[in-house]
Amino acid sequence: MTPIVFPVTAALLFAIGLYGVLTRARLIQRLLAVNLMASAIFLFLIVTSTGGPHGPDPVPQAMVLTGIVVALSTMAYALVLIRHLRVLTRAETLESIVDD
Amino acid sequence: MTILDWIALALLLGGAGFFFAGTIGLLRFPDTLCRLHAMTKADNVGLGLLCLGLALHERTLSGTLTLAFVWVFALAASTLSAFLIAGWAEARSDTGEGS
Amino acid sequence: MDEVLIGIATFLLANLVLGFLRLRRGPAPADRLLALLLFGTISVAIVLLLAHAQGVAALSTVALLITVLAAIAAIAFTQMPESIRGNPRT
Amino acid sequence: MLPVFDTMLCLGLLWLGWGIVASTTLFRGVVLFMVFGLLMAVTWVRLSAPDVALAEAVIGAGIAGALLLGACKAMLSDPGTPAEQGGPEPAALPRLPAAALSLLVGAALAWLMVTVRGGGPVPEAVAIALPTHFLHNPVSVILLDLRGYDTLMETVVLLLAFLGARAMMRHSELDPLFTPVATHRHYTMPLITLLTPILLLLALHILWTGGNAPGGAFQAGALLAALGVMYQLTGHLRPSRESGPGVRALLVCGLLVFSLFACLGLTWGDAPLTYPRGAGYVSALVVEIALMLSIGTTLTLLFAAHPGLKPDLRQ
Repeated sequence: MTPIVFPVTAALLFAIGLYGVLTRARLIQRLLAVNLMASAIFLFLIVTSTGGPHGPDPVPQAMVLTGIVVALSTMAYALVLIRHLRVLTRAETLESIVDD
Repeated sequence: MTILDWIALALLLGGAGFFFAGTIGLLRFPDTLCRLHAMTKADNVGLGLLCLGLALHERTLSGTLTLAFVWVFALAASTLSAFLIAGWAEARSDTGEGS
Repeated sequence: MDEVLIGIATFLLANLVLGFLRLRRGPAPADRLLALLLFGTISVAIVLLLAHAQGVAALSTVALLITVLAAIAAIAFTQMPESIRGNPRT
Repeated sequence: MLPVFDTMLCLGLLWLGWGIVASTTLFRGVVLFMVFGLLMAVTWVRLSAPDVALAEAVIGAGIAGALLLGACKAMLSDPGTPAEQGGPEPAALPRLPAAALSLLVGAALAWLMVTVRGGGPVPEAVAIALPTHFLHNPVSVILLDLRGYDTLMETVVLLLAFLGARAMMRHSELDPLFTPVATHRHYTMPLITLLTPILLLLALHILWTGGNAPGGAFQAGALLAALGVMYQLTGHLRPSRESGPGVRALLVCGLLVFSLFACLGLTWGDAPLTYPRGAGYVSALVVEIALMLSIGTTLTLLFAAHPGLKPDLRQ
């Protein structure tokens, strides 16, 4: 059985990431917070995969592997979008565009 | 516990000691270059001792080779990083005071 | 012996957590990067110890990958512009 | 001793997570995020998930850090209007309600996650397929065979992300990041010379053993991308606005080979994405090599944020 600290940590990390997404206005920092939430979910999935009587369950591990690569490509794309937005509007938050 | 195991244990503990020294150096030294000096040296010695200890503990060829590679690459990477960071910090005379 | 390996790994992890203080204090950007380098080396050591304690040889490859890629951060960092110090966004 | 280790690891993760969210400056957040990646790799090792640990070591400790530092550099090189500089960041939402909401969600999730955490049996289909499968690494079996659709769709997502970035780039005048300082070449050349064969060998090793031991196309592809990132950082590869036919072929070869293989499955089996009898290992290897090349190229170009790359031979 996996120690209880890992699922609790996953939940708290998700909450921290959510707090970041809600309160940070700068887009890159919001992106970091979203990635934090993704890591929390990965942690939870791996926790569910371990500790079984017949060794680790490979399905969640494969899903996390896919998820990591997808999260990286999403982050790269989001960074390109943020740079583009900045060149076009000189803004680093979405709100400042809406206000204009 | 054979004699080799005891030697391995001593090496492992020595490695951990060097790591501790590196961390203390990073925390206590007054400016960037001193800290750089502390951690690039102490940590790599620590890692080397640790790898040696683990190799003695493990005693397989492939495991020993992997450990040797880990140490050699760690040396190469930290040499380069230390030079680059020192150059960067010095070019900006950015050695630790101020904000 | 495995218990000893885990014990040393715990000690190294404590070192890493101690190093967070430098990460927090800074003051210069180079100091934060130094802390990152230290964490890289310590993580490699922890991964090696855990790999041997768990007896999974493939986990040593993880340590190998971390060391091989450790230089990327420093190379990317040194290409930062000079304005990094005075700029509020650093 | 292990409980102490686990607790410290988790506290470290939480502390870093909070640091990332609360960091006042971008650079601080980015460095903390890179440390977070390292600690995540340690966590995967602790939880005995070697495949995930390999991927995290390459991506979290290598590529993601370089990407974010690049974004940091872009922000710094273009500091914005004077009015923007130094002004406090406006909060998107009031802090108190946001904290309350997050805590509520966190508590609910904690309850949920603790209740369903682990220990269940391996799903029946997996348990039946694993012992007789031609691949011996369970994760590779899932990725390439049992849930091949996931992998197929993932290559589509990767390609879409790159096409999106490419479409943006064609209509804007962003300067390439990372034009290296000339003096650094004396330092970086030896490392590049040392690391090129090593990284290529490691990628092939991870790919080759991926069928039977932890590793596979993802990790190998990410490692190739890390090599590409290193070449860009040291100025051996420069972003260009044109992509040659070779680059285009590399980009789509993973998706193409995998789709072709999925269709061919109908000729030798009853369903798409099945492996031919007797030649299963060889065909899995072909698919993996194509996937590795595609993943590597796509991630490299996503880092460049340009449609193509051209070698720079000035030494």
